[in-house]
Amino acid sequence: MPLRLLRFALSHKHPEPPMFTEHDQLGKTYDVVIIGGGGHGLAAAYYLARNHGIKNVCVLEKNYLGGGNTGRNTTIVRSNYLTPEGVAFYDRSVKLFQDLSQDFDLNLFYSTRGHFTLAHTDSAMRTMRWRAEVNKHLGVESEVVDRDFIRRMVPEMDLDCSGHSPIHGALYHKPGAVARHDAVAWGYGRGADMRGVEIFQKTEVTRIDVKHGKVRGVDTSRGYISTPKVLCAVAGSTPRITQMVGIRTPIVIQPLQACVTEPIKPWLDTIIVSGSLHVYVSQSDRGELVMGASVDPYEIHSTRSTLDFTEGLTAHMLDMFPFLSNTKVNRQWAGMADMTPDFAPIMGKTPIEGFYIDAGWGTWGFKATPVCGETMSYTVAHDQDHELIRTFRLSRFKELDLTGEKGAASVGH
Amino acid sequence: MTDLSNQQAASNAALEKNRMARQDGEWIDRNQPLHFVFEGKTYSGFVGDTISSAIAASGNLFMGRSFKYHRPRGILSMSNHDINTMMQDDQDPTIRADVVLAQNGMQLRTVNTFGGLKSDRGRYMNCLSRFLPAGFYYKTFHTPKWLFPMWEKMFRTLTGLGKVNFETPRRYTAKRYAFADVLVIGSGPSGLSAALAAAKAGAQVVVVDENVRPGGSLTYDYGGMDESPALLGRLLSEVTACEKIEIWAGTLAAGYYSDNWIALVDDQRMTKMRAKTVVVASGSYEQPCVFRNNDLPGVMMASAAQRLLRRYAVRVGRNFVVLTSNSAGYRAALDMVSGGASVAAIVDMRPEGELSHWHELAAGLGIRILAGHCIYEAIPEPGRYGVSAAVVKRLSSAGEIEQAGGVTFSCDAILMAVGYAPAANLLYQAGTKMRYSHEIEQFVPDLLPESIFACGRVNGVYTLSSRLLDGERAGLEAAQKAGYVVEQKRVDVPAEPSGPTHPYPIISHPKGMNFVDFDEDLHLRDFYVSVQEAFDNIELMKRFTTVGMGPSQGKHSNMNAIRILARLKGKNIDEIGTTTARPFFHPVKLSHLAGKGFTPERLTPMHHRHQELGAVFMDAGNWKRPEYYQIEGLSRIEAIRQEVRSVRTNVGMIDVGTLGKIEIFGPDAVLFIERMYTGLFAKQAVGTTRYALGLDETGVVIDDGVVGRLAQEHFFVTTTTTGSAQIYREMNRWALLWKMNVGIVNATGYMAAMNLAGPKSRAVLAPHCNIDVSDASVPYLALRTCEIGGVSARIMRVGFVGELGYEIHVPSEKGAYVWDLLMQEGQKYGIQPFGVEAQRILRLEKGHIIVSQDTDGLTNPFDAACGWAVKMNKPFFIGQRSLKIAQATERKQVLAGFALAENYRGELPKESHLLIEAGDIAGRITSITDSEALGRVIGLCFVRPDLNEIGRMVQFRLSDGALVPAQIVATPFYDPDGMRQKV
Amino acid sequence: MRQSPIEHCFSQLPGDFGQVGDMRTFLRLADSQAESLNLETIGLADCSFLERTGLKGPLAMEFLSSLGLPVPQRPNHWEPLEGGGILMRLGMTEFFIEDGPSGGIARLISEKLGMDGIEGAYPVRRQDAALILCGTKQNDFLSQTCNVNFAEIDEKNRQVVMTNMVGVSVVMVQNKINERYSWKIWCDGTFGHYFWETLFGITLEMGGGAVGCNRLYPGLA
Amino acid sequence: MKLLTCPINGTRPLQEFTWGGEFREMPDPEQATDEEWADYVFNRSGAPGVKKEWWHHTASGVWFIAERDTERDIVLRTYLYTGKMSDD
Repeated sequence: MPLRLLRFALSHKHPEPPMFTEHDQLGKTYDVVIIGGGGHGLAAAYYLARNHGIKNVCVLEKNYLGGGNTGRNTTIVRSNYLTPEGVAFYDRSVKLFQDLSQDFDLNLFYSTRGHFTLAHTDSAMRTMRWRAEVNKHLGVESEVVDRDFIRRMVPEMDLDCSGHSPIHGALYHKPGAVARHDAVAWGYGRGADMRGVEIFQKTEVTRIDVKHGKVRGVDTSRGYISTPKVLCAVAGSTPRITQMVGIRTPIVIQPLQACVTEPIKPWLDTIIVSGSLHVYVSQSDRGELVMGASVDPYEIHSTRSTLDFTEGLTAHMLDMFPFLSNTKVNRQWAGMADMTPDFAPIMGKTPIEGFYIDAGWGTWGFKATPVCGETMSYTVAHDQDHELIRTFRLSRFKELDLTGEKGAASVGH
Repeated sequence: MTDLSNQQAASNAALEKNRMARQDGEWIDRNQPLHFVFEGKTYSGFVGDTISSAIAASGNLFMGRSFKYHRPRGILSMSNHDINTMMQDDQDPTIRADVVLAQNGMQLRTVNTFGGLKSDRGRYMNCLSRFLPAGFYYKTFHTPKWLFPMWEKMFRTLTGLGKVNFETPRRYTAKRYAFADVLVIGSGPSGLSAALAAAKAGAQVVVVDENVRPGGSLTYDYGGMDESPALLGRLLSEVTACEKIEIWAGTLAAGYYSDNWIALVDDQRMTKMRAKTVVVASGSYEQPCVFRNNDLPGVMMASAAQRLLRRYAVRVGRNFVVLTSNSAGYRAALDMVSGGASVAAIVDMRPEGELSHWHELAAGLGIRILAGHCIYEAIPEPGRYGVSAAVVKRLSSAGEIEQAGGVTFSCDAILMAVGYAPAANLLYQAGTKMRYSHEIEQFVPDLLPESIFACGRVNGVYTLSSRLLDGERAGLEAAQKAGYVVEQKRVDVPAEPSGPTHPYPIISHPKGMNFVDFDEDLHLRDFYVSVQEAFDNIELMKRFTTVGMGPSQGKHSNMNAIRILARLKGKNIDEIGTTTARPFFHPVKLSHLAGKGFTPERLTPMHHRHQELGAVFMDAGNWKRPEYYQIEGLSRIEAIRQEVRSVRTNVGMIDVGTLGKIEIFGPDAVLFIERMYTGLFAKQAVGTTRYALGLDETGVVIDDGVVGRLAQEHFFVTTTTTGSAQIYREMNRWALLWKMNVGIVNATGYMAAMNLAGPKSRAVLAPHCNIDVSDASVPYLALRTCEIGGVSARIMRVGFVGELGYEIHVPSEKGAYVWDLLMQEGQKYGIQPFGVEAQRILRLEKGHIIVSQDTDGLTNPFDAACGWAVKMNKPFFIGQRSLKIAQATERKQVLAGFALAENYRGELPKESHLLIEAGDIAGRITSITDSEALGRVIGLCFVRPDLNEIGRMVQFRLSDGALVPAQIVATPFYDPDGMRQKV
Repeated sequence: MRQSPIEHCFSQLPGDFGQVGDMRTFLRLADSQAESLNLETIGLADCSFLERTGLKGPLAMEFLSSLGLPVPQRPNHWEPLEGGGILMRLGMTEFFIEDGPSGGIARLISEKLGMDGIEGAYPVRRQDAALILCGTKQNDFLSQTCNVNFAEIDEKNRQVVMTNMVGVSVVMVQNKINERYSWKIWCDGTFGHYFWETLFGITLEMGGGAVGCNRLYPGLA
Repeated sequence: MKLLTCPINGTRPLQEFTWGGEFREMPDPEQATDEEWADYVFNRSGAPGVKKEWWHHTASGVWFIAERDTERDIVLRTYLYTGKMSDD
């Protein structure tokens, strides 16, 4: 029995302090205003205070902490991307993640499970090898494995996928992990709060005050704040905010849905992704199978659920795991994914002085939470793009210099 | 089973301790006894029994253990939220015993015990409960870091419910679509009344109910009298007489989706119902009262005991205490008495008690009634498997417990009747705005979407006569909305005098164990912890405590959680709000959602020929293509090499029918093609073909093929196999946008195609073709229409594989005929069919790219060394303007040919192996093959432009890290001047 | 020498093939009682042997009128042709013609249009798999395979439905064939194998099965 | 939105359609600056609101325009594309 629990139990009154302070009033002026109280916004606040000593910061959250995509994703953390820039960026994130529970003194249930990306065609195998080779080059553990390896690791899976699209092999990424998504936001929130950052929930930004190309402040549902710097970290709401400052981006919002089964005794200890079958699945410590697919095929700014999604997903799940026929789907939900044309984020400075963007997180935002906080806080503090994010700059589109993550898109997705 | 023993079994089952004599309206068939095993013990019941009712009939109420503390648990609702009595068998890991029908021969176990129900080793968790408050796991187990995996392993042993059996077979179900004018969800009094009203107005109505029989509360809430069954009988006979109404019992409305799509799930399958309008008459869930030990087996909702009594003739106790705040509690007490039990007390939490005639009826039976009291705690029987008494204390006028005094009533069951929460999940999913009504202490619909209607309890209407009226009103409105003319008869539904629901049925106790959420084992203190730690809005509280996240999705816990939070924050309930209700209403099997899982597959007309020839197939998009043809005694690679050899030396034939084939007609055809592709076509002569490279608007290569000109205003275009559908679709859009006078015909499925290639191909073709196929008559890159064996055909002299060859297109229905003809003729020359793999080698030897293998999602034509195919000085083509921008920037990589040393005998590098220069990534292999024709390993690679010099030495790195030297060489590798194809 | 796109689907079925026109066609099940039952409950037949063609273009309608053919005035409707054929209008400017067993109109149109078409009317050389669905359980069958509310389609209205069935794009019309209301369903022949196998499997589950063409077009061969 | 009304084929479930993205007017490639061109190629009106967008009915090959509120996910009207989009 860990000591912490003992202390908790034996104390007469519950000793835990509140995770976050509730502030009654908005301040009049802050050095930095962060829009969005999800993982990214809170992480940026945390690192601004911790790494850069900038503490006169507020985080404005329209709804509640971690209530957007932070609390809706399927919690996968990995760094087996395709481009050197992407791999380096996400690898930094994985490294930060690995120590985060200790940093926060909060158990994030960061659980290294191993991550399989299945290849059902030879062209997918080529992509997997490409990723593996780039990953290895950069010191990230990834390898192409054959059917026998997969069979040993996941003996339950039907490698022929009911005959529809037999698995040729997979990219195996040993550091692939899952973590408690809510706790990541709470940990960053608590850490930021402890360092003086003010967090306001149920506070919506209604206008951004820009004059002569410079940010001067923001109007909110609770009044005006003057500030020279605004960081926009709002994922699915990005186009609403960028519209306020007149910046056009390629971001299109498409829902990403997910669902869970009723809890069953844990048997699946790894993370399985199949691009061809549009399935990703892991099993939580509660025993729920957490499943997702690809984004919905059209733009929509809401988090409605569709039946098409569960029908398609379950059919493919049963192709892989026929024995789940009698297992039951308990709940489905959706998040709004901010998709970009090259499957990479848009980060850094913008044409508006003092307006910084952390967006284009599509379906891969959760895993980048720590590194986004770190690099965006640097970018805001120094008014200079952090070197890890230069490849993700907004101007890459007008320069026709898209990121190479799109490279894999033409093959086997 | 013989009749005699059947009778005996029936009488045995009837003799169960808590089974009563046959009664009207019961749902069991006493002529059909059954037996099943639960936790090693055999139970008897009847067809129609649920698992829980049959077990309860034996007198056993202890049926499971809780999720976290492994406390003994029993029946709670009998209405599909009894997660604590969830069971498993070897096929189904999560069986809800309260509603799943018992079947003869079932072998059931609990889901959450270690070593059986009674001797569960997990029961010691109960002693640790004070160490395990809400969110405890966030605060520990993470230091030291290296120990966490061990802790996690332990959690993963403890958690989860049933165990899935990996031998469970895949079940394919026959999903279907259905349509209705009005879908009524719920067949209680308001639902049936709505259905009748809508049908009378002319609408086609489907009524669904998750219970196996219709009737809702009329099937169990008798109040000791027979009005309910009589009313139900009347309603059902009217419904049966009405041919516009179908009742689908045993059918769950599992989820609402936009445009009135409702997932209806029954035992066999899912029906996707599209209704013009929906009447939600889904009723309500009875809610528990939170008091210490409210989770003991024997403490249950009053409605659960009534269901057991009326539907299954099971009396769950002999001596009841009824805790209530409404008349339903009195009715339940009367029902128990009419079932032969005694009621020790009715504990009424309202200061004034019950003011209606139900009070007189109960008092008249001599039942002790304590108004202004509550149950402070339930006392377990020795062994804790049941209840032995209820400790009752007085409530002050402010609703506080008066600690002094109190009465203890011994009893073997406690019924809770303290109110309801609306079963509004589907209303929420449909986008209904709900508001909290302080009059009836319940959320009620405030603003309904325009084709959704609500009636009955879910609408806050509880008085039986009003429910009928409310149903009629909703039914008429729904029919009208669905387009039926309704005579303007306004139905007035009287306002409810007061609601049955207690505003705060929560009794604190210093020793806790007063459960709010039975799925998740959350007691009152957990909510205090949550608020203290600032998880003090409903969504954060849900995530921190996990309230409502269990399998029953908060049906019995969300409302109390909201009440607790409101009180702790000093807010009213409207300010707290609710969490989002999402599908599914109850969990749905994967097999039901998946159905048959249709996966369309395309075959070329020659598919069966390939099968006969021993083809091994591969997937290409949704097509099946021969990868190669198996030859006895040869390995895969040997067989492929033989196919290659045959093309290079004799003749081979490949089925290329999967290529996209598009015909473009009309006055603007040539202009259109000029705009679609990068090359020049304006001056293309009739009867010729040209290479076609297609880009997207960003200038990235997306497709290639051949443009053939059949007539001045008639072109024939081929595309890649996987690109064809999209290219055809986009062509149509561009034609619209550009307002072009063209006719675009997708001939992909209409045309079979084969490529006859090799030095002897002409000899094979000539005898069957009605035109001269000599080089003079059909030169390289020519296109001709002709007849082959009497079949009208198009032939193109194209050189993808680098030999004399003819790509032959014929109508699909005649593809196999022409294939046979040429194969037969080819016998004389040793013809071999060849597959995709051989073609890949052949084209690579020629240095031809395959779009998407030798290009990726960012490759423009300059990167792909296809600049020669791009005419930048044309007026316009898709991607041109972007290429102009790209042209100004530095190339990051270009495609180049490479070759390994002729004597290289080491491990062959693979596609995607990296090109390493001075320790950096400087490219990668896109295609590679060990070419027999060239006697060395050749391939294409992306390479950094500064390394792209003919003759330059580079290095590829194998997976194991070894470096393989290679040289950048010119392409084509084979027959660089193309002499072999121009003969 | 024409081959039905789904000829191979019948190779395991006991019954007779025969030459109809120039296509080998499945004529009858060996078990004629079973075939009758299929016909009554839920039956599926291959009638790909019928001659068919199509055309599209801004002047396609004029062209058909000039041949004296009855041209549907509304998009997605059809008109009967002499000899049991059918002329369908697909959308605004595309037409699909299928002859009855004794037609000749499809061939005539093909010949008139030639390979390259004429001004404003271009040939669409259709090579569909053509199926007939019959029996009393048609609606049940359709509800399992297709998401269109067929109750809203009046058979007298001569509507053409273009939709998706078990994942495949189809053209459908309801028509009286040999005195019984049946659905004719066309799909791209390259999907034919999958399409037939999937639908056939469902007819089996529903207590029906294959029907030979002879039952629908008596006296074929 | 689960149903969409094709101007030719009538109201059908969404699975029968393919989304073709926002309707965009191509600027004159000769006149447009690099930046204007890149804006056309990549940028979208991403904020919620009523948008004109392309939809394609797979079974019949019909392209049409839908005006859709992307926040409420409600289609206001659908029609065939006939040319000028900017003045209606």
